[in-house]
Amino acid sequence: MLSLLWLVPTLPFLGFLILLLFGDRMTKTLVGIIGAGSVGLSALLTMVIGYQFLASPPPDHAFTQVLWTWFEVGGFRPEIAFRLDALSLVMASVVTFVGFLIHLYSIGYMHEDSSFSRFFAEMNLFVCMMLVLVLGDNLLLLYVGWEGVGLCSYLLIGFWYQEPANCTAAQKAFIVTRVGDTAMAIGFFLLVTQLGTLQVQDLMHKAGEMWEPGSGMAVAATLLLLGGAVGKSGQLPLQTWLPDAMAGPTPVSALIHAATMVTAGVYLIARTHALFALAPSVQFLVAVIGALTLLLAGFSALVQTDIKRILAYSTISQIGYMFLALGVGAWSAGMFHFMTHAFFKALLFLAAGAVIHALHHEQNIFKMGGLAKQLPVVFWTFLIGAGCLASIPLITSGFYSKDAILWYAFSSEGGSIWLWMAGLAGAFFTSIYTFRMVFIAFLGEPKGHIHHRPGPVMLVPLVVLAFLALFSGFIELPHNFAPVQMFSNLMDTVFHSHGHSHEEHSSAALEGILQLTAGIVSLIGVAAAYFLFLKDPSKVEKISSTPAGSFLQGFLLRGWDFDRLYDTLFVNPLMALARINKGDIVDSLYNGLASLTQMGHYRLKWIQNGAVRWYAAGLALGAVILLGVFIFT
Amino acid sequence: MNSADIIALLPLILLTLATIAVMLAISFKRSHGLAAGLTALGFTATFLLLPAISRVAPHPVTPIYLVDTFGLFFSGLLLAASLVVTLLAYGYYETRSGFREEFYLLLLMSAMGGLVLVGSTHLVSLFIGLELLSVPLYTMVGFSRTARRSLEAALKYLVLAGVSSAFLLFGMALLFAATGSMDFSRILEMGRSGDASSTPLMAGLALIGVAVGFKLAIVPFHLWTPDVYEGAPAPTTSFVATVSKGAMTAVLLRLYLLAGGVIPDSTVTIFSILAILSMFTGNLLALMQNNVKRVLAYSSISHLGYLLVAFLAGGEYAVEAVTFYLTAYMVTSLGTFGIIALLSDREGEPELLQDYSGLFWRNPVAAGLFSLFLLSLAGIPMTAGFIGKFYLFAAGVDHSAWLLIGSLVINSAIGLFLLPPDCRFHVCRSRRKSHTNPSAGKRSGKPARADARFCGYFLVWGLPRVPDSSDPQRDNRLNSAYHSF
Amino acid sequence: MASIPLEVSLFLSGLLFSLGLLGVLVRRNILFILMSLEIMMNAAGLAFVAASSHWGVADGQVMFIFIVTVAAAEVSVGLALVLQLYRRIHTLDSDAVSVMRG
Amino acid sequence: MSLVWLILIPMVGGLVAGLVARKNESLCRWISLSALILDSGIAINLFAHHWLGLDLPTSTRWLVEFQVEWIPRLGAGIHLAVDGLSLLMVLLTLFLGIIGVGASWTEIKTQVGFFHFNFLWILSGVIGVFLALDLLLFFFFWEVMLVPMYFLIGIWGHENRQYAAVKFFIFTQASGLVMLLSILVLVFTHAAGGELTFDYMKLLGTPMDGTFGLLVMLGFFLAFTVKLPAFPFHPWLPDAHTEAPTAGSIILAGILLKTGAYGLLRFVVPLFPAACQVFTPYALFLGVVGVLYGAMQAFAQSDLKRLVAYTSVSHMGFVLLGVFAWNDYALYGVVMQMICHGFSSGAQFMLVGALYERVHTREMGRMGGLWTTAPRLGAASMFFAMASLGLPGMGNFIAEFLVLAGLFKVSVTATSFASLGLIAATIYSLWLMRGTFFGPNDKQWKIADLNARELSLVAALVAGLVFLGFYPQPVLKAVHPALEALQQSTAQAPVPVAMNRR
Repeated sequence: MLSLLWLVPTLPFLGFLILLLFGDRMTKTLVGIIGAGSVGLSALLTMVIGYQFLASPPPDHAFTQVLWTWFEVGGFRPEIAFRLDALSLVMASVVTFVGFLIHLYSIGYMHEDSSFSRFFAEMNLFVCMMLVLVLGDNLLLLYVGWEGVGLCSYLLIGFWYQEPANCTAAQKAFIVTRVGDTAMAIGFFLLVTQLGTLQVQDLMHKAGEMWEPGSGMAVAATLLLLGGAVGKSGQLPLQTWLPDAMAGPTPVSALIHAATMVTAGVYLIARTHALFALAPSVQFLVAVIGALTLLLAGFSALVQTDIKRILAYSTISQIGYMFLALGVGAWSAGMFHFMTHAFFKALLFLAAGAVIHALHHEQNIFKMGGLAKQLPVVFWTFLIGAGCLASIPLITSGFYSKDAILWYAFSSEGGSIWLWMAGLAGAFFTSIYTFRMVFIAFLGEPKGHIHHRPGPVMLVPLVVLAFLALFSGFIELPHNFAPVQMFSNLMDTVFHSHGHSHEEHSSAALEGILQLTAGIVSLIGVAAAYFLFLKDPSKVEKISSTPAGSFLQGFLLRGWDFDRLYDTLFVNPLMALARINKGDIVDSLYNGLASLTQMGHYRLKWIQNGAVRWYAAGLALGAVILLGVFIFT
Repeated sequence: MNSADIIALLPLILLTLATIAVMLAISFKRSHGLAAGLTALGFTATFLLLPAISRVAPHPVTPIYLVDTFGLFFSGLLLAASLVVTLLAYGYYETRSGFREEFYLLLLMSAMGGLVLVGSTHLVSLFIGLELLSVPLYTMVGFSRTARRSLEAALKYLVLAGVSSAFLLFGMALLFAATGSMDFSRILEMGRSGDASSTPLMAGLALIGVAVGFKLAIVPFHLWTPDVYEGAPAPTTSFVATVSKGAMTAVLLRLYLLAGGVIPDSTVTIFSILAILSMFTGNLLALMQNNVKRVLAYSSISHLGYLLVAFLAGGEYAVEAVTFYLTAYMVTSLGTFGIIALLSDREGEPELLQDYSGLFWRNPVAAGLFSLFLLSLAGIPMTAGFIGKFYLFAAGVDHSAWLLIGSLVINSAIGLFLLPPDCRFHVCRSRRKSHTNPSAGKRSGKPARADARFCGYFLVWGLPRVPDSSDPQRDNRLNSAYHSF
Repeated sequence: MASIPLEVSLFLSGLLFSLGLLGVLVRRNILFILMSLEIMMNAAGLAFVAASSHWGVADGQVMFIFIVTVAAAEVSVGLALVLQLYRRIHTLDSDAVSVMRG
Repeated sequence: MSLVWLILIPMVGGLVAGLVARKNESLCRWISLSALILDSGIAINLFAHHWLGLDLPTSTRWLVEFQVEWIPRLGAGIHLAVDGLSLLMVLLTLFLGIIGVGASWTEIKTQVGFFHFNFLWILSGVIGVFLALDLLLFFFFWEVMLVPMYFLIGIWGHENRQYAAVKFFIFTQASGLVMLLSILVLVFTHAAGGELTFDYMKLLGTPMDGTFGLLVMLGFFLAFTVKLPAFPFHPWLPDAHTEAPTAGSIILAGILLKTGAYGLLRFVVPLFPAACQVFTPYALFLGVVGVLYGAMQAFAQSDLKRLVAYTSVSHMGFVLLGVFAWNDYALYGVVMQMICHGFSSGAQFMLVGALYERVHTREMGRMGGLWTTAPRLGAASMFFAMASLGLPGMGNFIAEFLVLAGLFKVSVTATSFASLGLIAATIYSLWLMRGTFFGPNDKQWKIADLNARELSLVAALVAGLVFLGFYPQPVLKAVHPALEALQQSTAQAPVPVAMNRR
């Protein structure tokens, strides 16, 4: 059954081809069936393969299927090959399963849209590219998936291309991620020239042999790979594109900018963990970036008014947690948080989508209100998602995954008290802005009226995701709770000894205390949100009306003004220079040359004035010159 | 005057007979066709006899005139050119009224002057040949008496040619005074061995240089060229551009060979400066010209500059380069002026570039050939002009005359500016008629077209063949040149 | 009588030659230009005769005869042209004869 | 003998097409198309022989060789030979020629005969350039392909065609003359040592070192970088492209630029290894500046064709970098770039031409939001815009990857700056799409979508690019012996520092 692995990415690709070629001639239902069906089948196939992989794991827990040799130049021989191991299995199953739910959901969501088939074609292409990224055996194939995913995000953000703002957002997303991709490409060149291969496994093996830990090469390679990861996952330097990416339809935001694509960076670091282990300083940098980003995004999310932008900033913040986990060496904890985050963030987006759909594209939370009674199912599922996001202790999966990360941030030898403090503060802000959103949007007095209620095809995915969000946490319980660590055991088959070696020196009690503090902090956050935004919102207005308050609010609203920074530093000067030089200075150089010759012509023309005597004078002058030269030399 | 002398002098004798025949024909019954026919017959007969004469070559007829393969090759060249000019003249004057037959008389005599010049090894024959070539030319230039500009051109040419022949004479006198003899080889020997008193000798050479410069239209002496080319009727211009320059180059080549390919470096420097100047002046002035004949005049100045490069570069390839480049240049000039003659009619000649717009659609053959000739002028491959220029490059590079070669490259680039009239005006324009003389290009004289096609054919074929007349002493009779074309 | 040294006669003919050249450059009337043309020709002739007397060969004199004939031919053609031109532009000023320029 | 046929068939086809056109114009188009198809038949059968390695002598470097005397006096012979590299280039030429004829089926209405005559003679000139191994013959074909191109731009071009045609002609012709000078100097220095010949194989060993050798190399380098076009010599390209008719742009971008690259590969580095070694840093600088300057100019343009033209300048900058990196990764990258750029820029010009036929303007300001009325045209342009920015999955990515990987071994700074070009490529490709297909359709354009003919051409190019993207092995295998031989020829030469850095 494992040999059908190549079919997993090909099914969505077939869906894409069919929709591309015959999409506009098919009825909407047929398009829906093909679109969602292909991803569904792929999800089913992944489940079957996963089951067989878990039931009887192939030798050293990995199965590689080589399709053909891509090309061969000198010693470098990349192959088109798919590799299934625990890490890619988790990623693939999340991508396909959540993708299928979102496709189902978008049948309902995008029903009245005119270019229905184009949407599904691009979504299918995205899923295929994401699977290629995840299953790719060597980094070059990963790069194919990586750029393909970037293209699909560009197409889907700019889906409603009539609106100029969407086009600019799409362009910005593609260009900013492309900056990261270029850094990654340079990293690949370094790896190819130094190690002669990009096949992930023997890349790590060779790196281990040839480079001792902390060597310049290892640091350079990992830094460049980190650049790519940061670009794609919207981390600190290159995070400006993610909030604007909300211009796309909500299912797109759910699938691409919450569950799957933005975590590609996390997957890359996890996949090449041996390289990062070789460069501890870069690994620590990953943690620091994660910490800073989660704080920055957390603050910005506090003041956002658009529901999707709140969720976008919260995604940046949660990925910051994953980076934090990877940075301190807690590989499986990072991946566990990825899984739970994929479920509850997709849930939140879809629920928000249902709300937006119902309020006829109204995204400002202050214009919603009192939706709990009008959309009960949406409210409860949204509440569960919010709970997981705020990591309400014991009942939500978010608690278990975020708590694990906080614990490792504190205890593992890469971690430090400061990282833990940042994580804790982030958790506090997360719960505040999450429940601020819940109270303002769903409770309080109703402002807008509901046009049409979301149909079953939209509600079923919500319920399923809610179920997953709640119960996915129990497969990885902390040590002091119960010996149930199914997820990390699975992950250890990939990450081997690099795993966390924390057991020896810290006791279960310390872990208990930390868990307690994390739980209390999130509850306090919920309470604070209740008092500030539901009981008497006047206090918040008072603060934001003060000049300092309103400046701070504006500053945070614009995402710490990174946009303006980058515009003034890079975009505007480049555009201005291009506009000035539109006429191509080098071209004027040649035109100058041409006019020089013409000027020579007019100067000489003056000599030909037609008079016989002038010509005879020319002759005489010539005679004098010749005589002079002949006689005197 | 034994039989060998007579055979050697046969070309001159035949041409004199032809002149007398044409004179008698005119006196009996004025018929344009007869006069032209007789002239053409005279030229072809002489031309065909040349191979026969070559068997007796080299044969000095009296110390002042030598008939050798070198002289015969160039005579053949000049005769062929004159034949083409006769055909052009016939086509040109067919539509005109007035006294036309005398033109052929002048043409015959002028051609004879050329032949004398080509074979001369003595100062006297040089002078006689030059004057015999020039004096009929004055009247040929002013032949269309009605046109004021033609008279003006004739007068200018007369005065300036007179001044230049005066310089020539005075130079010869000084040479004679210095060396006591008038024979080329003796003068050169005395000059080299240094026993002749140097100042009059050098002064004489300088003054002869002036006359040569005037005839070849090198820079300081070129001022007459554009006005004469523009004023003279098209067949005469083609004659001036080809035969008179060709004859003078032949004399220069003979002097070069007699001097054994060694030129004192002071002359080399001054003449390379003049060559570079003529290249630049010719190309720059031809740039923005609106009158086709003036464009061709200026480009002929630059072409002579290129020719000088071959001389000055010297070396094994020099003679071959000069011969081939001269032939290619003569054919191209005959072609271009032939087209102008072919397109002109009673009212006048198509002088302005606008007259040629849309020509391609009215008279594709003429336009095609005209583009071909202009391409050859610019030295684009697939044309004889390119091979000529290639030889110049080879000669220059062989003797690493970098300055000359550099200016040659720059000027070829400037020369490319000549192309726009070629394309913009008569190929690229749409079909609309040209307003100045609507009939331009409609009428096409059969003989003129025949000759134009001959030049076209020769041009394209010029490319792959390279004449092996690298050494005049070797048997490069006319047919060997033709054989290799 | 003692023979005149060659340099002196060459110098005289040179002087005569440059006088003629000056005449061509300075005079505006075409007839005078033709006349100074003649002077230049004869100066060359003088030089020839002087040289031949110095070298004691007759070539110079023969050459002088050629020069005279050719000069005569030239001037006759010149005068015919001037005649035609006068009929056209009714002036003999050589600067009027400069329609073609540039 | 088949090589001579390769060159003669387009020439003859052109003549026949020109003559027939007076009576029946569509027949003339079919004749020129069939001539090209026949010619590509020969080329493909040659390729099959070579690729399958059937009866071809593996020992010698050339698959097929044809030599005959031309000008014995100068030692110049008609020496045609083909190896993997030139065979691929000939195939590319013929393929894009067919695409060009197909694309100009309805566009050219005036003087169709003379158009096809010129078009086919350019192709035969280009094939001649790829096959010639005698320097004089190479120079002859080099000049021959100029004149018909001059007429092509000058007669069937758009408004400002005269200026563009003359500019194109003077740029290439003048640099060609400089190359002629270098050829002659090379030949005569060789003649001083051995016998006078223009033959490439014999001239390979001539010792050319010191500043003299550098100057002679620069003569060649100038001619090929003007044609490439590299940074300081590029201004003719945008004008030539904007004014040329669609077919002219396709072959100008698709093939004529490649003759410059081919010349660098075949003549400049092998003939002057020492000089190239000294010149490498400057060449790399020119390449990098070319990439960045071309890209920056591209996204400043508002005229569609000028934009695509400047993208070619940027892409060809990579070729220059690859050639002077001169190791196996870079050389394979250069060959791939030559082929894939031929596909992608040829296709982009075809689509821009199709757009011009419908919208009658090249100004992006007056377009916008065309996706709604012409989705297929939009999808095709999107595909080729992505190809031109080097999206993985298309041949261009592999080409740029290999070039930059090869360059990385030579100089890290050059690679990092050149990689900025990848970002700039994204900017201009998206700028192109944003200006034409996305954004509001405020001019209310109602244009016909791609018809069957255009779709088939697009499909062929898409298939070619994706095939090269995912399985370029046949191309790389075909060109392997040729590149090996080229590297050998520089390895043997006495080079102060090891020339090819593995």
